[in-house]
Amino acid sequence: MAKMNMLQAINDALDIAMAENERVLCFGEDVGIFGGVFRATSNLQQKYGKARCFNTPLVEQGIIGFANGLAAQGSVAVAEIQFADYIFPAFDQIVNESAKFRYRSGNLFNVGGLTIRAPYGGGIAGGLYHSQSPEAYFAHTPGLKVVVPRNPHQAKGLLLASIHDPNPVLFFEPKRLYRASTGEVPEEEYRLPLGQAEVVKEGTDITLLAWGAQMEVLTQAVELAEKEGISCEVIDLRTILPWDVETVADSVFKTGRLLISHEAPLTGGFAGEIAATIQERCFLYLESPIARVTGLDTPFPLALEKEYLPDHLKVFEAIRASVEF
Amino acid sequence: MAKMNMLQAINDALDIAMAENERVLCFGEDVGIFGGVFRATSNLQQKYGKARCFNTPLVEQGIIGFANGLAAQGSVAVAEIQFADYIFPAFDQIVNESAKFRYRSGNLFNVGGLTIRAPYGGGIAGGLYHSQSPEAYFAHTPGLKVVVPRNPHQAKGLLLASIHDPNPVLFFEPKRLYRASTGEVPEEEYRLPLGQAEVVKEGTDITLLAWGAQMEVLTQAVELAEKEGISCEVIDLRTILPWDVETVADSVFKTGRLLISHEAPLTGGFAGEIAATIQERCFLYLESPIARVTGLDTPFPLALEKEYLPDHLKVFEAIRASVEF
Amino acid sequence: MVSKTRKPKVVHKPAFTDGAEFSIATFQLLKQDGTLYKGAKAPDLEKDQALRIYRAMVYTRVLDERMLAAQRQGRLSFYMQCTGEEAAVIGSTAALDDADMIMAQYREQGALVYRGFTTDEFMNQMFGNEEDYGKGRQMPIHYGSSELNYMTISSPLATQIPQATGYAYGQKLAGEGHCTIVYFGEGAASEGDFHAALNMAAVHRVPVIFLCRNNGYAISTPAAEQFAADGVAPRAYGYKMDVIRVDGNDILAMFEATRQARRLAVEDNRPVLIEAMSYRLAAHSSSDDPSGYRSKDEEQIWRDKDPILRMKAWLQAADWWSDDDEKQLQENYRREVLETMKRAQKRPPPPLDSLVSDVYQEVTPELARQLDNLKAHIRKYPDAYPKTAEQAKGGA
Amino acid sequence: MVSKTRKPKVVHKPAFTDGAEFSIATFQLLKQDGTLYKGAKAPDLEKDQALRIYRAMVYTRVLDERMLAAQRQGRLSFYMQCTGEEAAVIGSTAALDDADMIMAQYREQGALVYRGFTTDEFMNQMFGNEEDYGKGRQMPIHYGSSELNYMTISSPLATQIPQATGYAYGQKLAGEGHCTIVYFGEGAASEGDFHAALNMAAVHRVPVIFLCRNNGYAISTPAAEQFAADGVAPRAYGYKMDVIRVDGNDILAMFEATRQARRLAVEDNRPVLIEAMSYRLAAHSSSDDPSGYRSKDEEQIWRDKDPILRMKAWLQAADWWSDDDEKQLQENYRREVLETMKRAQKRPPPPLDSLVSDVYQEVTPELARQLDNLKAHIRKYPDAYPKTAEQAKGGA
Ligand SMILES: Cc1ncc(C[n+]2csc(CCOP(=O)(O)OP(=O)(O)O)c2C)c(N)n1
Ligand SMILES: Cc1ncc(C[n+]2csc(CCOP(=O)(O)OP(=O)(O)O)c2C)c(N)n1
Ligand SMILES: [Mg+2]
Ligand SMILES: [Mg+2]
Repeated sequence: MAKMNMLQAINDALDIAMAENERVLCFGEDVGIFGGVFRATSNLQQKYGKARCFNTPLVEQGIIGFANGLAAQGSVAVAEIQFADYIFPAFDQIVNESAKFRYRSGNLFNVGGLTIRAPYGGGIAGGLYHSQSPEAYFAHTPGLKVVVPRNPHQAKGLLLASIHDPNPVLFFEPKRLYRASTGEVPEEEYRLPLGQAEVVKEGTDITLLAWGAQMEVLTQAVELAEKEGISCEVIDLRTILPWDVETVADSVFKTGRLLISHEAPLTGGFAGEIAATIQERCFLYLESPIARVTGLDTPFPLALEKEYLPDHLKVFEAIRASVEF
Repeated sequence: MAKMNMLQAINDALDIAMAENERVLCFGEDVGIFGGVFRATSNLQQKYGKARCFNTPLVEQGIIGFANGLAAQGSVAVAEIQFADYIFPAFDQIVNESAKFRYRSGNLFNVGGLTIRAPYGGGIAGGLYHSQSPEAYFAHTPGLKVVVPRNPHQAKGLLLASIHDPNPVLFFEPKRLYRASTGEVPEEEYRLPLGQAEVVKEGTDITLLAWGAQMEVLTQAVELAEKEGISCEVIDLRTILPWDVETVADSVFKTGRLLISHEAPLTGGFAGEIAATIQERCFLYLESPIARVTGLDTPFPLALEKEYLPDHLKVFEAIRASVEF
Repeated sequence: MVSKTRKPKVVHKPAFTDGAEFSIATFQLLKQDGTLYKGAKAPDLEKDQALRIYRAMVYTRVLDERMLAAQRQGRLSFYMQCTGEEAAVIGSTAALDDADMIMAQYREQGALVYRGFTTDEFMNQMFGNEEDYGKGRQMPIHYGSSELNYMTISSPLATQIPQATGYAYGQKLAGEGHCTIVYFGEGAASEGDFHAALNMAAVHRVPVIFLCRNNGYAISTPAAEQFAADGVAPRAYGYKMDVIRVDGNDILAMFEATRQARRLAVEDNRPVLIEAMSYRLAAHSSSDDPSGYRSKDEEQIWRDKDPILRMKAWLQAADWWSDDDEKQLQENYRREVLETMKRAQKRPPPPLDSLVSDVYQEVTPELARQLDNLKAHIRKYPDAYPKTAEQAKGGA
Repeated sequence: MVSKTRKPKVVHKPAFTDGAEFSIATFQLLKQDGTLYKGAKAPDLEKDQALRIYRAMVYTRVLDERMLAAQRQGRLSFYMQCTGEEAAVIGSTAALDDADMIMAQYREQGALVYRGFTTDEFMNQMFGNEEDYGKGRQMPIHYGSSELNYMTISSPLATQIPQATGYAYGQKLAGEGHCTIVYFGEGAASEGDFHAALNMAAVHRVPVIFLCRNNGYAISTPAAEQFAADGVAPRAYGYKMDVIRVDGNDILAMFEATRQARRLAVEDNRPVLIEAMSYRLAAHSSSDDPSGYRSKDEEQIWRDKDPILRMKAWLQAADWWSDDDEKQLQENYRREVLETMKRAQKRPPPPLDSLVSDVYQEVTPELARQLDNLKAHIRKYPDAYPKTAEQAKGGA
């Protein structure tokens, strides 16, 4: 075990993957000698050479198009998009190509070797274009997997699993935790399962569900709630697509209440999908409406970021409202 | 009144808009002399000249980028994307630019004059790439309006309203109805309201909600259901974003049951958002889980399209299940 | 940043240029009458390979004619012809190694024919039956073959171009001396993906051949409304990429240019852009009618440059081909196509389970659930789903 | 389709070219010592305008220095300097009509300075206070001014390039003789949007000037890893667009080239690409440290080409400027910037209601509901939201 922050854990995962298999390549804007604007790919070019870790021209649609071809060829492509806000020029290559490559060819070809990493989320005074949480845009796309880690330990294990997964994976990294979140991380290789949520805390009165940086917010809200005697069960969804309905439903069968929280705007956010599914699965068990605590239905602001964000106080209030319903 | 099919109604709306205001421009791939691959822009170049109705090079991101600039300049830009499946290369220009133009500039600039038309949907043996229903991808984007008409009368009135609306509007046209759907359409200009759902049939046992081509499917299902004595209230959502929560909620307060149907895949589809909102608004009134009848969580198939689609029989079965819950 | 190797020229009077003076010549070898231009040298082309090429061209023409007819008869939902562009496609493919990867747009069935895709394989795809490799998921003509190194066609235009750059980068690292050829139309070259692909290929020195079929139209849009420049070739200058423009109806020139391009790509890691100048003699697709946007006269000019007749004249001049051979070949192909079509049409559709397979490598629990529900539904209404009612019976 | 006007040249031996022979010369007028190159002719530049330009350059430099310092002191979250590129930006803007539209990337504050954006206006944006036109929604340096025809900056790179083509198309139809200039970096020129923009502008003959600031780097990525070609200029050939390469540190050359480009654009509807060769002397942004990817020596080469010193030498040679003037100006600007900054920092943030306005032209019922809920929440926890607690009190 070693103490690492999330960036170090990610760098470590990439290092292990590249050491183990020479077909693993890491590339993107500024990921070469510079190690990426957040330094997630530090030292990889130095260690594995320019052919395996390199800068690309500044063109996201090209990066992912290139990565799709590389993965189809049998390489293991780990492409970085500098900010999740800049993934949209590659939307066609991801949604029409990566996601449908295997299906449309009847499994003659596939891009299972593809992993796309991108820092996402707010809380860093980034305004509209350095704060977005675009997971829901991709979660409507069969064929993709979408993964979000909450801390360094999860980041390493989930990233290694994503790189090895035989399907294209979008790996969104909560950038406000890059340096803020630290913890013990095993030095050797390990993989955490994709498609499985994790119950990080058991409780009986209400189920709280989130992913990524929002897990920290839940934890703070739980502190407030438990002071008032509300027992919370807390789940980290971890994989947004395909998501683990069973674990969530089992919890709601038990608690009778569900709150889902994410930073992205309310309308069309992934909490909607979860609420729709769970109200159907657990209809007779629900003691109050499923609550969503999310960003506002606006672009991401700057000066009033604090007001915009679904912070622990908003979550706490929603917990109370749900329990008192 | 004149009998028109949906293409004629759309063409008529464009013609009226161009005649009335010389700043209205129509452009896209093959929309010039040819009138578009579906002929929605027939004769517009002949009537209004090459400067106002023209072919663009084959580049969707350029078409919408160009349209954004044109709208910012004060023109009224009506851009066609040849198939909704090909809108994704323009995703960045739509989601990061059109949607956020006004907000990010504090209303110094806006692209309210922009309307994007695109044929969407299945049922024409189009397979993966001529069948998609991408409305949910855009419905997660504050700043956009998303509109879908169900018949020629609606198409003309909603398209004229979209063109005049001071916000960017995505107008998805159900292409399988282009020629199949005909009806009486007023010859003069008229506009139907955006953001308002329409109760197209009143009933007491269950609310059925859809939009576009799926409205026809609902109608067929209702026939079966009413034969069994189930009274259905049928709502056409018409505007997907921002959507009319009140009309839907009011109906569900009355019927106690809701079924939503769309062609797009289940997970992350817009039915999820509606179900999540309505379970919260109408929690104590719901007599059965909100049902979603949608496409499968796969890319759009071809040979087994019939099996894939949420047809009237699947809707009917879901009605029955809801009522018998 | 100013390049360090070459001192930039400097001027003190402003001079604008649009590059028009750098007009790109068209490489031609073979005249329409089957003789070579003065000073032209035919490539080394053995009789066997020449006939393999020619047969592929004729087969492609026959297939196109028959399938369009089948579409007109309502037997097939959709078709796209290669007519007029057979030399551009087959001449280039023939100059490659069969292990090189082909990433095509959709009008390159000739490349598959040359590589040995069987009539059965064509038909299974077009009829989307249970033997279609693509499991009946894509529209007709979206072929693919892993065995023949032919990437399954994808409808969104130009997406395969940066993919080809990536694929070829992988080939370069693998070091087995293979390259990728990527085909696309002059219309598709307007997409952003084209720009990304060429730039990345040049920067990373990738063994890829970009083959632009400039056939004058993108559906109804003439090339003059697609770009102001003299074709697509001058774009290569913008990426410092080797480029050659070729008479796309000249089988010998296409073969020779591609052969040399392949050498540049594989031996020197220099990507190459080839612009094949030709014409789409048929409609864009079976859904299109070109009479609204171009003249019969214009079409006739190009009919007179038919690439198949041109090659035939050359073969006959070399005494490698006779009118009898021709008649025989045409008849055989027509018969083969018709008979195979009939068989393929009768094959059952892909299995119901194929609705949810290949979305992920493994069927997810949620998809298994959706399939189960579907089967139960079909069992309830077997008459409504005649294709799959029988199979649904097998269900839980 | 082969162009009908010019018979294409034909060759019978395959010839590949990468266009390297068509290297593009750099237009220069002014030497670093303030004298003109032999044969160079200074543009018509009245003393008034020359000083307006010079003052804008100096102001920009002062602003950049002060604001970077403010960022280092923690007063500001983020900053981006234009240092080294003042002539490229201001020289080109100065050659336009003030009614022409400017669509910039982010490093073109000099254009705003030249047009008369006040120190207050700069500060209000950077501190995102209640007087920021952008209502505190974007990061510092995302300026915009409808009055000065300067489109609000958007962070996603290159999106403004096709928008400029569209904007200029609208200007052409309006027929008032205006054009659009669009600025972007050599890095952003790799985006697909760049390709679309140039192609569409050339096809539709749009009055737009594409101004590429080639400053050698995109963050850490040197131009040599961005493209293999000799800069961005040769791409214009691919679209048949007029192009000129200019010494970006030469204020006179930038002014003259842009003046002529504007004439081509407005009078002949010929879009023009200008590549301004310069260097990003500062870090990419306040978050960047270039020492990891480039050498001090390289930086020094360019520091010696400082565009402001060069213009100053020219002004002094013309006796339009003295060392005293300089001292005075610098002092005034420093004081103005510091004092204005202090005031701007103290202004309150934008109102709570601005969280939901401007998403649509009118606030939707759903957004009104979300705002009401938010206000109620803030009233419950006023201490947690100190910026807006007071305003929330006013709520329902
Ligand atoms: C991204 C995208 N946009 C639009 C289309 C619709 N479309 C299909 S083919 C075509 C024209 C292509 O022309 P070109 O590339 O010149 O190829 P050609 O048909 O002439 O062989 C268009 C617009 C598409 N398939 N994909
Ligand atoms: C679409 C997109 N991708 C990535 C970024 C992140 N980014 C911001 S500036 C920059 C480099 C831009 O370089 P260049 O265009 O040369 O301009 P310069 O900074 O040199 O003026 C990058 C990669 C972005 N803002 N937008
Ligand atoms: Mg073409
Ligand atoms: Mg740069």
